Amino acid sequence: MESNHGPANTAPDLSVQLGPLSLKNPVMTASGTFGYGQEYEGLTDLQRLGAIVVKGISLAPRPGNPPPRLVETPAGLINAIGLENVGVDRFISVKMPYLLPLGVPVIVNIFGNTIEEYAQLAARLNGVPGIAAVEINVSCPNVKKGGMVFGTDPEMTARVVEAVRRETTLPVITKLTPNVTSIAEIARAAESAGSDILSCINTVAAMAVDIFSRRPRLANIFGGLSGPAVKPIALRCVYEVTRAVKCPVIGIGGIASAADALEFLLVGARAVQVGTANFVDPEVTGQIMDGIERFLEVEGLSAISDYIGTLDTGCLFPFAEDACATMEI
Amino acid sequence: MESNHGPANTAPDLSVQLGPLSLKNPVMTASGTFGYGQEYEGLTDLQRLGAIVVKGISLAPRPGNPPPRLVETPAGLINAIGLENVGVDRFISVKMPYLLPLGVPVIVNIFGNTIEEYAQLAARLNGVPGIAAVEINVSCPNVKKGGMVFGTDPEMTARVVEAVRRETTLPVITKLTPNVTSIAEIARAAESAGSDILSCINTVAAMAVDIFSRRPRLANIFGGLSGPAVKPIALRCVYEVTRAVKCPVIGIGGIASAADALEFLLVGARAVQVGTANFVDPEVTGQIMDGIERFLEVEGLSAISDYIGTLDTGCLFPFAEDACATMEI
Amino acid sequence: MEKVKESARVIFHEQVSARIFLLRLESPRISAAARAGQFVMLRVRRGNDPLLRRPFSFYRIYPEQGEVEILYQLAGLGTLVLSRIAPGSTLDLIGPLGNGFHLPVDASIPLALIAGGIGIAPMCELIAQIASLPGTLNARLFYGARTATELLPERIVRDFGIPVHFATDDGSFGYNGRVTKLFEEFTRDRRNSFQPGEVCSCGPLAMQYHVAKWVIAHDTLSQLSLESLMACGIGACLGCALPASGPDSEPQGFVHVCEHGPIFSAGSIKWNQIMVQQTPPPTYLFS
Amino acid sequence: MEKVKESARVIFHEQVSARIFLLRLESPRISAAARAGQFVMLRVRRGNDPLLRRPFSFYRIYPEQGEVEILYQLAGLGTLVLSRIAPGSTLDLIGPLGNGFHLPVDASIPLALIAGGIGIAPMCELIAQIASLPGTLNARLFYGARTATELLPERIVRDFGIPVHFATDDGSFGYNGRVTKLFEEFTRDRRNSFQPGEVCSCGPLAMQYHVAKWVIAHDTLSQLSLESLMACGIGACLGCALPASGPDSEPQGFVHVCEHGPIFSAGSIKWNQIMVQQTPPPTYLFS
Ligand SMILES: Cc1cc2nc3c(=O)[nH]c(=O)nc-3n(C[C@H](O)[C@H](O)[C@H](O)COP(=O)(O)OP(=O)(O)OC[C@H]3O[C@@H](n4cnc5c(N)ncnc54)[C@H](O)[C@@H]3O)c2cc1C
Ligand SMILES: Cc1cc2nc3c(=O)[nH]c(=O)nc-3n(C[C@H](O)[C@H](O)[C@H](O)COP(=O)(O)OP(=O)(O)OC[C@H]3O[C@@H](n4cnc5c(N)ncnc54)[C@H](O)[C@@H]3O)c2cc1C
Ligand SMILES: Cc1cc2nc3c(=O)[nH]c(=O)nc-3n(C[C@H](O)[C@H](O)[C@H](O)COP(=O)(O)O)c2cc1C
Ligand SMILES: Cc1cc2nc3c(=O)[nH]c(=O)nc-3n(C[C@H](O)[C@H](O)[C@H](O)COP(=O)(O)O)c2cc1C
Ligand code: FES
Ligand code: FES
Repeated sequence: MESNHGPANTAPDLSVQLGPLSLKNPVMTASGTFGYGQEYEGLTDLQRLGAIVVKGISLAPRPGNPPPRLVETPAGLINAIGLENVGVDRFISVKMPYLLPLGVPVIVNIFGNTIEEYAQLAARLNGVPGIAAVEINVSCPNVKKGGMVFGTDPEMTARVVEAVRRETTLPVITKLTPNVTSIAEIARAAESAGSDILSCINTVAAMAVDIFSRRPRLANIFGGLSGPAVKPIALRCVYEVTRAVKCPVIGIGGIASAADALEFLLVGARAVQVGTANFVDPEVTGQIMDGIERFLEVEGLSAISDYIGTLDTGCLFPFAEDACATMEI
Repeated sequence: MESNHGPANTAPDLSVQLGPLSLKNPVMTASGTFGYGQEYEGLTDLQRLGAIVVKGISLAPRPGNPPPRLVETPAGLINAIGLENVGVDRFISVKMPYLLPLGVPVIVNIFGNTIEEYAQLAARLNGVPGIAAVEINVSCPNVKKGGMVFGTDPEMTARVVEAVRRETTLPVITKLTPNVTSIAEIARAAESAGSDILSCINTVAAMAVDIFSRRPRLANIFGGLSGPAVKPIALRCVYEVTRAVKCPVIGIGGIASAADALEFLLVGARAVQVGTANFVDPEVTGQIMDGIERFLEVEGLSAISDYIGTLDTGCLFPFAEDACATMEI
Repeated sequence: MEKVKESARVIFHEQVSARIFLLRLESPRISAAARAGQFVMLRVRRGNDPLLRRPFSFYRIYPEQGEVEILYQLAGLGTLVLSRIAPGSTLDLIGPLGNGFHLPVDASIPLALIAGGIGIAPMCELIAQIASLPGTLNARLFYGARTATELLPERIVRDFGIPVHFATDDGSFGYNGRVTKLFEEFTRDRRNSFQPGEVCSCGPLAMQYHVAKWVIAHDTLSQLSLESLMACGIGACLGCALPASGPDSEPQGFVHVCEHGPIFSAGSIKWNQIMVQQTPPPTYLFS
Repeated sequence: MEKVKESARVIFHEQVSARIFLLRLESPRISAAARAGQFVMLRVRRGNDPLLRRPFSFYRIYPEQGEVEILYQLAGLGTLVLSRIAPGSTLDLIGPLGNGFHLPVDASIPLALIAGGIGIAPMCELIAQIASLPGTLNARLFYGARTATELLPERIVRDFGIPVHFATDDGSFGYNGRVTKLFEEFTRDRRNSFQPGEVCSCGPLAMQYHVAKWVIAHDTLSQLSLESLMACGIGACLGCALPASGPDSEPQGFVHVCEHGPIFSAGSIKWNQIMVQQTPPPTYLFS
């Protein structure tokens, strides 16, 4: 179908600015769902991506949880990968050489079990060519605080962010967990501690069991729910966070189409990450970019930035200003 | 298909005991999804139900939120009904006369905006014939605490429960919200305050927007997500709660089949409530009872109580005790 | 009569225009009790995608044959899935639901029927029932859509057996403009000598609003079939509310379309309190 | 070669036994590159129900015709939905994926093929490829299932062109007992003079464990096609892990079935660290 609005021959401007981070378009891949990029070679146009967020990286390699690690649920996926990864050194020596020549901003998702680990990771990644930002995964247990998850406490979140902030000149993204009473409170703590950008959501704490064997379906018992099932939760989180902070926000959770991505942008996210949907269709990110372009053309907008955050929450009574409207009984 | 286990002619025993509350089977309807019972007349066998939990009741009638009040999502439903109800007086005078002759335990879900309102409701319902228990919906804003939701704070939850406990001799159920950092903490607070039973989960805070009109899809902006999409979250909550308290727990969230119900029972819930699935198929509760019966027969169990809470979370390595198992490299 | 759940066999299923389908179902219990203007909640398929049932009016009711017909337009996932159901399959229905139209005592009162888009669906049965009343039929149908391809084929509409006035927003067929405008102009024109004693209408809320204005201004009896998003269709979820002065017994701010409606008099709805309802997304996108 | 995403037309689709279906797909790019033992990730339909793709091995590969065949057994929602796809439709595939079987240099080495249940699927192509190698074919198929109705029809299996030994757990067809037991007894019996130089097997983990024990005890080459739940099939989600001594380059505790497998040597898997895997629910329930 042809577009019939907007100046001919001028594709809409999809570029977005997230504080210190400039992206050619707002569509990235979400950590843990896109490996280190190379896995998708031949299946999707890597170079078109706004950014690639790689699998969460720790100081030392981690084997991850024993299997089973996955459960499919209605419109969702529970995973308990256990943050298996090659460790920061092999990431830099083995994975970055593939990513660097692509010319796509690489965002490195990092995690640790102590504040020091986060800090050392940030220091190690600082200055590595091709890395555009670090994304702090705070959904990890703090071994020094009885395994309490960093991101469920504003104070601990702030301490992690500060530690990373001190060690890097790269833009710092803090990735928030939805498993909290007030995500706005954690968001404010992360922003105050120096996070340039916030991203949300990580997966929702979940579980599945097998009624026949009477056992959990995941060796780890608990896992994180992702996919279309969580989109309404993610959208609510992004709404709350964008209204709680001034810094830019990246929307994540259940995005599988241009319409989904546009919902997050409408609510106020400046960019989005696509996770589980990559498994379903590796070409989904390209389709989302195409769809956003088409949407802007049809809506007569020349830039995605004109659409971001334009949600109208004022009350709208279409039939109120009229003669008939006075006929209340 | 015929069952081929268990003593012939003896149907399995589905009765369950939840502290002071005895039910002939563990399958109830969830508040707000079954009206006041009569709406389902002719569509399902009301008298078979373990209990009917009626729409949330307040002291005065409430008109509810302006529409739109519903959004369908992938495997889910967001509602923002705004607790529209006829008020406790008309409930007793108009709705109970229909429910009483059914002979099914009626559980009255109650809510208020102050602790006093909860207390008055409990007092008003105490002694009304046919009422088997009250279920406290703590997912309501406390107008005296700046609209903070009672159920997100252990202290406020405890105060509501105590107030209700003081005013009634009926079994008290506290219905927990999943929108908290630690549902176990709230559960312990409710139990300590005198709740006989806990039920969880209420809906998950969610949102939906329309990218074309650029407006929220719900007049209330926010709503609560229910249906199969939330089942993995609900199951995790029930797991946490059953391990945090001693009192019996009712599982709620996304139950749409006997297998779903059995998952909650396996994890440790002593009974379940079925919500959104009633809309999809009004006969679902009967199908769940049939399915549970069949399951028990095939598994060779004579009573559902023998299955409840039998989840085995110990590690199980099927190939570990064997010669081959030593061949690790 | 009581609502029932019934498993209905698809007798035939045909595409009557680009986006409109006609579905005939064997449904003895529901057809025996159904009235014009009532509806069914139909489950388009098992599973979670989509999760909820969808409401559809009766296009025709054949109590003797134990059959009903539904006329529907592709709107989204539910109707798309429905459109692929083959004859011989069964579909799960709950019905008949809602209040339905009240028939006039006599066919000869001047009756205006106004339909917008797929709002034509309940009109056919209504016309058939009125035609069988005593008196000479004096009804006119005003039928509009956005564009010609969204109208039912003319031959089908002519078969309804009453005079039909077509309108399209883009002028591609019949009157060029809104159907309510056509209706206003037609009744205003003395030469047509058509002063409706009652108006029955079905269509999008924006259309119904103009119908309501007209009938209130002209102090005319009205039966408006209104839409709302529905989860249960049976009064249990309270999701399908519209601001209104309720029936006397329910002195609340809202009526429930599935239970108190879908047919309402224009004056019972508080139009000024209606908030924006979702409209189907433009069809050009994300197909 | 590189994996690709391809939209494949269904050429034919037939039910070959109570729960087993044969699906032939036009898939020129994938068939051109596919090897025996590799698999595709197939999307059974658009939408969220089910959400994920499903892995299926190649039953036959016809590179000249640009076609592949998949043999699958009804297990749950995904395969049920798949079983209703009509010829002429298209299905979305990603493949070829995984490592595939390594062919022996010569057809004449004594080769034991062991298949449990739908684990028969990749065997047919493997046999066909081995048959075309130099040397006289000296392979035997040991093929078991829970019960006779879960076996492929005998005429199809006989067409594979090698001696076949059937086993069923309930004795309803062939040997009465586990296929691995049949295999052990057969090889132990000197009169059969069959000492496999290599074992290739595909089936449930519990069967594979017994195969692994045998080949390790007998110091025999082995290629086991293993299963795991998969979300991506391409090494991106890390969901399909099995405890193992990884390839040298990945000194970790787990291998990924989709990437490093699905074919593994028995000795590379740490069997004692495998935790209970889900098995399909009994079919008698909740149909
Ligand atoms: C009492 C009643 C009778 C109806 N009778 C008919 C009929 O006879 N024939 C017919 O074609 N349609 C009828 N409808 C409308 C029909 O129910 C919707 O078109 C259908 O539910 C859309 O389902 P979907 O899954 O295809 O679209 P969805 O994907 O659910 O929705 C597509 C778009 O349509 C909008 N929409 C969905 N449901 C409704 C609704 N109930 N009212 C208004 N907009 C809606 C959504 O907001 C969305 O933008 C009736 C509705 C009601 C309430
Ligand atoms: C590399 C590989 C190749 C395969 N090749 C074939 C083939 O050629 N033919 C064939 O019929 N099947 C094959 N399978 C298995 C097939 O993928 C599953 O049967 C299918 O995914 C089940 O989907 P479903 O939606 O029907 O069942 P679901 O509803 O997803 O599952 C039903 C039951 O099966 C179990 N299950 C689901 N997926 C798997 C799995 N991957 N392994 C073990 N158990 C599982 C579930 O735990 C559940 O209990 C293969 C699997 C792998 C990993
Ligand atoms: C298999 C899998 C692995 C993941 N691994 C990580 C990870 O390493 N670090 C992280 O911050 N998030 C991880 N996530 C969370 C995703 O990045 C994303 O926040 C979440 O899945 C929600 O988005 P989605 O619904 O689009 O998948 C993982 C998700 C999945 C499904
Ligand atoms: C339309 C609707 C109305 C509801 N109203 C109430 C209510 O009044 N009080 C309450 O405690 N829970 C209410 N709930 C929550 C349900 O009782 C239940 O906790 C939740 O929907 C999760 O269960 P489900 O997934 O089976 O629907 C409502 C849910 C829905 C969908
Ligand atoms: S649709 Fe549920 S009350 Fe009307
Ligand atoms: S299935 Fe995703 S890594 Fe193997």
